[in-house]
Amino acid sequence: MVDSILLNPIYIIGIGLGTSFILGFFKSGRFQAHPSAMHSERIKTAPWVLMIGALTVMTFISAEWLWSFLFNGQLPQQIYTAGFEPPFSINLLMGRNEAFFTLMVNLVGLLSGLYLLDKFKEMGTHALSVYLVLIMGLNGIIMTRDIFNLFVFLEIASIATAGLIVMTSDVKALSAGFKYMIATGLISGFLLIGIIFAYYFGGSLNIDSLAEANLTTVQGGVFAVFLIVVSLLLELKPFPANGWGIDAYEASPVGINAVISSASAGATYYVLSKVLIITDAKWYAVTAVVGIITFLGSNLMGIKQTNAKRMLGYSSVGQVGLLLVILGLSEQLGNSFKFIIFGIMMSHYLAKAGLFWLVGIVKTGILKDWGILRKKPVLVFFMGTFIFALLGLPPFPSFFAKWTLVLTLSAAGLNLWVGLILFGSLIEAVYLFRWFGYVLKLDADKERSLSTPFYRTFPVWLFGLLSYYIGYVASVMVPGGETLGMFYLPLAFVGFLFIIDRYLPVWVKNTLSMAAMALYGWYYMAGLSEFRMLFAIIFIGGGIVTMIAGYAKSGKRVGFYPFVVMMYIGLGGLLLSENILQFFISWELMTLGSYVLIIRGKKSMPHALSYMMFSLGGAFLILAGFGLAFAGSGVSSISLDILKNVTRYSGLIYTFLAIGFMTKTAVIGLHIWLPGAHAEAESDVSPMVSAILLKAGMFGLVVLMLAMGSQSLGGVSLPYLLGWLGAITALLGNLMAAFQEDAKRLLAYSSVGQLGYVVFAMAFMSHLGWLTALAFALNHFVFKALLFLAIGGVVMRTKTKTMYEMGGLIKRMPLSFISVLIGIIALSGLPPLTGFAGKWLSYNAVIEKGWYFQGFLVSIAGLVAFLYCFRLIHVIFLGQPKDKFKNIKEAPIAMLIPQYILIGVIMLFSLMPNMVLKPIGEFLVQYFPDGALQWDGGTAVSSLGRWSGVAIMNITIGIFGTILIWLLFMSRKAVKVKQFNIFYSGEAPSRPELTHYGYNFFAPYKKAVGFLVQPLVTRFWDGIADILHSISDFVRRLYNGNGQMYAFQVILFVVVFSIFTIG
Amino acid sequence: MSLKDIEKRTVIGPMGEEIEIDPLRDYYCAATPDLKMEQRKSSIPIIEKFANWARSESLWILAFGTGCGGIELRPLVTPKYDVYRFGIQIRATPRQSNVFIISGYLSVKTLKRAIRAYEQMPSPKYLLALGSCTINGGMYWDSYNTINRLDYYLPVDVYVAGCMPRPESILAGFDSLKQLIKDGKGEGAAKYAEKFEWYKKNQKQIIKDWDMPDYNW
Amino acid sequence: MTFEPIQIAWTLLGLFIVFNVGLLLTSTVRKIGARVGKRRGIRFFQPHIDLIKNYSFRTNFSHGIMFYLAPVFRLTGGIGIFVFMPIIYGSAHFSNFSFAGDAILIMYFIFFGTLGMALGAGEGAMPFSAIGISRGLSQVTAAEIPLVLAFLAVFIQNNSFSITEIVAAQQGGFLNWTMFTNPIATITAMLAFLGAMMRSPFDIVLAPQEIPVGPPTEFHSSFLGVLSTNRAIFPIAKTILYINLFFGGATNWPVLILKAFLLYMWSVVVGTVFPRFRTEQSIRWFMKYPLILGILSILVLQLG
Amino acid sequence: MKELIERLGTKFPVNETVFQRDNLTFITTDKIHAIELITHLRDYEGFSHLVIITAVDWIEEGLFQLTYLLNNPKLKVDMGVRVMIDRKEATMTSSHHLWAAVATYQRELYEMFGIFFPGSPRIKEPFILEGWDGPPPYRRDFDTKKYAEDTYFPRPGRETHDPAEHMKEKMYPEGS
Repeated sequence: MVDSILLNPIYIIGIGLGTSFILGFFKSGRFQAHPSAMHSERIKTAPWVLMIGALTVMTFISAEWLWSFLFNGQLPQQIYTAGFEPPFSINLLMGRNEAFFTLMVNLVGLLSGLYLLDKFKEMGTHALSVYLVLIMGLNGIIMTRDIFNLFVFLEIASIATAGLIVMTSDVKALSAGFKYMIATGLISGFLLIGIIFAYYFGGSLNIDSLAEANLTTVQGGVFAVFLIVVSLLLELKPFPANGWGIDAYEASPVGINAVISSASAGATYYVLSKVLIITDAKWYAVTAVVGIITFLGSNLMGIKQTNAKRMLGYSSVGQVGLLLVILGLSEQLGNSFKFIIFGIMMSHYLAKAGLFWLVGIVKTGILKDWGILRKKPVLVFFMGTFIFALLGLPPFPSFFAKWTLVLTLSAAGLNLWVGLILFGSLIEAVYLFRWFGYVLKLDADKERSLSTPFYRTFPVWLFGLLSYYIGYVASVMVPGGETLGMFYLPLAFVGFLFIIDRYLPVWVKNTLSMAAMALYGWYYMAGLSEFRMLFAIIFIGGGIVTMIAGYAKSGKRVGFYPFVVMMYIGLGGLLLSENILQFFISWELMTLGSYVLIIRGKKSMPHALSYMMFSLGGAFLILAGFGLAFAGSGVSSISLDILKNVTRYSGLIYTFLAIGFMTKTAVIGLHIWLPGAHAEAESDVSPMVSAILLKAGMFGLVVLMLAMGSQSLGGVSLPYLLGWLGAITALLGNLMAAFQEDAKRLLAYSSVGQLGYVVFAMAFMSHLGWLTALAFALNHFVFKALLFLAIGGVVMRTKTKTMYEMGGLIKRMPLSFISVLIGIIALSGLPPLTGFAGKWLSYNAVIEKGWYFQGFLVSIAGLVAFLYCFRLIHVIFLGQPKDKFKNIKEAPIAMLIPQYILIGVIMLFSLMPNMVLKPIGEFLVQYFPDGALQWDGGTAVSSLGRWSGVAIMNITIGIFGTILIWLLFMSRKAVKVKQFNIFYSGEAPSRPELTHYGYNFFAPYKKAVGFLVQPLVTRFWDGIADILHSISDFVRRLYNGNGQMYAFQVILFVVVFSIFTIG
Repeated sequence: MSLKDIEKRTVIGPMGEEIEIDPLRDYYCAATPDLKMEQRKSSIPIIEKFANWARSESLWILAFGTGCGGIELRPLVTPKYDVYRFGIQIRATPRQSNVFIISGYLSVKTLKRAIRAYEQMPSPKYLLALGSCTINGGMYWDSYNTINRLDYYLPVDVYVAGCMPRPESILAGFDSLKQLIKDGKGEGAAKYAEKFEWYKKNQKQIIKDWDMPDYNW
Repeated sequence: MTFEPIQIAWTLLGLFIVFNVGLLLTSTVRKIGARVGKRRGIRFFQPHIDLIKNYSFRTNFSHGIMFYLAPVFRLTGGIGIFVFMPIIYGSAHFSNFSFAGDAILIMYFIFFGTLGMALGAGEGAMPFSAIGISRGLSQVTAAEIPLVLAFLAVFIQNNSFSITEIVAAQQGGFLNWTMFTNPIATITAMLAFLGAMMRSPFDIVLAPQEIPVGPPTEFHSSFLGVLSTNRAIFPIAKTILYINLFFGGATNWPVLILKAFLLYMWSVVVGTVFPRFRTEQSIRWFMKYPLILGILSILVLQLG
Repeated sequence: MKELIERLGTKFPVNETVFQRDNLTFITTDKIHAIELITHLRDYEGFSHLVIITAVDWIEEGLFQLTYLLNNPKLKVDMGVRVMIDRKEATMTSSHHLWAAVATYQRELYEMFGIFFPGSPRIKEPFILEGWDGPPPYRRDFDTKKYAEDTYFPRPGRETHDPAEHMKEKMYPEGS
């Protein structure tokens, strides 16, 4: 028999109690007389070793049990102490869930015990025994099947917790502990009365017997159930009656609050789930409502926090709220309930413990001082891990849990819940990412050092790595998880890059990454067809070309390459994905990678945050859309094809997905993240995020529109709306670009406008429209990468992005000038270069479709593009060279090579547009058979007109060459003059700075049409952020730190709760 | 513009390096007029003759009035005199003009600007000096700040005497200028290049704060 | 249509005619302006002489490579729109290279020269040139706004971009001209036409004396010569586009020249009557009546 | 006007009064009180506008006469405040704080007469004469004819006539 070797779970309780009893003999006072510090040190350590031993054994027992449940088919076992039947004995149950939860409690207890080594030395042996009792109590809470025993264990746990808080010997902790005692005392009171009533009406104290007694059907039984449920809910610190709990988080030492957050919350939660079986469906619903209020409220509160512990406290409470929601909806979730709980619980458990431990390592609660963590990049890595895990980003378990949650809820028709949960998650992301941004960007106090003894970092390491492993486990368990194999190898490479990241110079990593991407493209992408192949060329081909610029960097560039590769894996994954799970994981991977890339820029902290917020918001909308599609298609499949078969909610799905994708293409209204993010990024990151990443949104739209065609919402055709939106985006984006003083911001706004063209053209849903969109997209990719690289090179040399500070750089950087010149000609769509293809096609499409006014707006946008194009090249490269740039060098060769590759591409496209457009047209025919373009050799013939790129190029070159030769002949003896040899009305200029016309270049234009570019959208989003903050600020007044107030809140909660439940 | 602006200075570059700036060397072309270039003629006489005819029939005046004569030029474009019919037009930039009219007395301060403007014109260029002031100082002959003889500083092709000359005289002056050009004698610019050092010596003698390169391209 | 080498010769002949007509038109227009002021004005062949003189300067200097390329870009733009446009309707010889593109090509080719000129003026490093460019680009883009609408209206009306087809549709009596079939679009286009001709009230770009002569201030001798060559070809070429789109095209040279002259006179008449706009005033003006008319012209087509 | 002069007389030393016209009066005061007097006129008597500051070289007396011409736009009257300063030590208190234009006048006076105004902005920058290195040209001991002859390459053979004599000779030869 296998189970014979299993240790009886009662030993967990026994060892806990026994050891803490023994610990009582170690009187700390007895050893203080010893003069030898060494000696006293060793003796002080002895009780700690004893406790760790006890915890290890307890952990081992749980682990052993869990092992046999999982792999040996062990059956749950009831344990009765002292030979009595319940209610007279302590009645324990060791089942799979119990084993799991006790393992969680004991493991975090053990690791926190390790972690707290020096804290315990300070607090003395009493603390050790109290700590052990706490862990023991939590184990008891989990295992007991007896409602009275439950009360006892709860009491033990709360008193032990309060004791530990008080022992910290600081005034704040003392008051926090006291408040904690008052509140838990009150709650225990309610629980006790509830138990008495339950026993009276149900005749048993055993939970299972009570469940059979159907208490809710008995008049008084309802009251019993009410009291039990409300008190257990209160134990979980529901919003807003949780001030006492938050204070406890803030005041207790970091190891302890890791236990409170991870273990206590888990245990109490488990109890609630255990006890709820004595109730009926109504109570589940109530639990869900309390949960969602807690989730939203606590996360809202988190926004305003400046202290890490308190903020994490709110986050913990919020997470528990989410668990309550899931528990409350367990009926509707059916089979996937356990998986969801597992995922969310594990993420919360690992991440929260890990984050609390990090707080202890950093030794400050003030969020803005966290830059110091950068001294240990590994810890930053784990912090990122925990934050991503907490927020449910892949590859962490909560991602898969949330994914399943949303799909299942949608399938059950609970769309409001989906919305609220996603909204709450978004709010949570606000403060967690803000915090992470502080860590990555804010200046650290150089004086302070970061001490990281092994016993403190080990738990962090362990939990960090566990997060990944459990993520893997969850990914296997999730429906469709078997299709995730395509991510393993690439992500393994990312992991490899992380490992070598700190040791290799940048050129090795750059080469490795490029080779890996080439392999990735060759191995995975070779078989793709049509759209996917086209985007594969942009994503992977473009990615490799822009990465050549990476050779210009020196040093190690720690933390860059893993994320670049991750972003490209995400992008590639989008193309490879066949089901919505793969698609969504790819989307999130791409977002994650690009977030880290963007935040690397010098001043990009706020911009990266807003990027992340919009991306996550968009991702959540996509998730919601997928959920609806999953529900609306009628077939329980996660294949991407469900989009084609949607029967219900099709307008809503279309809207959600379209808006989600358009956060990436930065359509007007959702564009405010883009300029900052693109402009402040590093010089080789800007082309990646601008020229390549934006196309991901376009690819999303391609998938959506091909699958769903045209949909309408409320009688309005959605593509029609998109068309207007795209046109307005194009115009306003370009107008805003024309008024920028910062070169990279100008380019970023130009991207907004250019993607507006794309959205506009796609909205046509016609052959020509899509051909236009693809021509625009290809063109935008090439010239925007070219321009960002060229300007990046200039910025690298001049150390400024403000255009009017430059000037006359053509003399010093002629090669960059040529790049920019070609780039802007392609951008503005002048024949004979490739940009004209898109313009010509768009006119055809406009006339064919009859969207004259939208087409007109887009034409105007094209005219405005001239303004900023010229400004870009003039103010930087022409005009007067400045004193301080007299000896400036040409951009590094590594930056120039990709530029010239791209110029080659532009020239090739321009000479032979049919080479690219013809095949695209051919595969577009299967989707849009009507109105295809005819090709007559190199001449495109539409029903409206004709365009021969080859002929135009040749004729233009012919004329150009002839005139140039003539002029060169006529002025063959020209004297080369310098910058001040200009006619200045008989005067001579005094300084180049005063002779360069660059600032506010289009002043008259701004005077006339500037009213169009008032930052209304920015104000709108700022307004929303303000509202969130002020709500948060208002709610914060509930938490005034007054113990009586907190007790009153608890009672008020009970009263309100009673009104709503038993009325 | 003053002497201060052509002093050498040191600025800090973007990489934190120090950069020496010598405005005269760095910002101005150091070349002086090349006599060969100024006298460049087509090897085929008929073409040169044709070119001279075109030059004489297309006289573009630089719109730069010095002294009191500036206002006296205005009647030329009125219906009564209408110089346009003789191929004479007015341009606002020396780059596109080939006739410079010194219309009256020249103070030293204006002389500096006149030299700059004259040198900025492409050759062949012609200089028409108006009024007694440009010939011998006229009524300002003993002024502390006006020059006496223009031809010491710039090569004059045609003098039109008078104080001020009537528009008819100016038209007559244009006629003689045209004749000069047609005869291939409108070579003021070549003369300037030939006796460049002498001109510069005279100019520098009276312009005490010489704050420009020797030749303003 | 296929390309034959002899085509080049015919195109060059057409170019030569247009070049001379352009120069003569310039002098004629100035002469008419002078007559309004009771002067005799310049001689008819004065632009020719000026051009020869500009090419026969002896000294040149250059500010850099873009300084060379600017006039080249400019003239390429001018000649380009000429060679891509059919000149004489129904003539095999004077259809130029119109097989390569259509009206959209012409619309965009117009900017080719503008951009090049702006770049060269920028290289000249003269701040006043840059001010002129800033004004010019702002104003030209504003003037194009009604123009795009008017052109769109014509394209919609004919359901074609092909200039030849648009001209063909206007044959058979002057009542078939777009001018009569779509008067609102024609009015819009003619208002926009004013903005592109660099004449008063839209000549603040050059603003003689204020910013010496605007963008071309630094250009001289043969550089200016190339620019003046363009100044002769470009307005005529552009006028031909208008003739083709709105005024029934032309079936022979005299008709073409007459129509070009009349169109040219339109901007002259307005220019002699109205004073100069400031840049933002002209932008606002273009965004008022011409824009409303333009929208109206398309609405009429859409509803009718 | 007279009352005004009397009023001023009670507060400042007013040495000499010339009633030029109904609306133009000159008063003379000393160097020490001049700026005070002008400030008083500006702030209390409504002479809010400075018309000009000019100087006269009284070489025989060894004095410069500075005239501050003020205008009262309400009463439409002008008042010139004259200050006599020593020619050898030609320094005057600056009054650039009273009107913005004063600094420019003072620059001109420094350039042309060599009268120095300590503290006046840009006082030593050239005003009209760029690169002038001779004595201040408006001082009467500066011989402008000699200077011009030395400097400006006079054309030989130029005949000069006294206009009055010349006209008499030419027009009325019999009268001589």
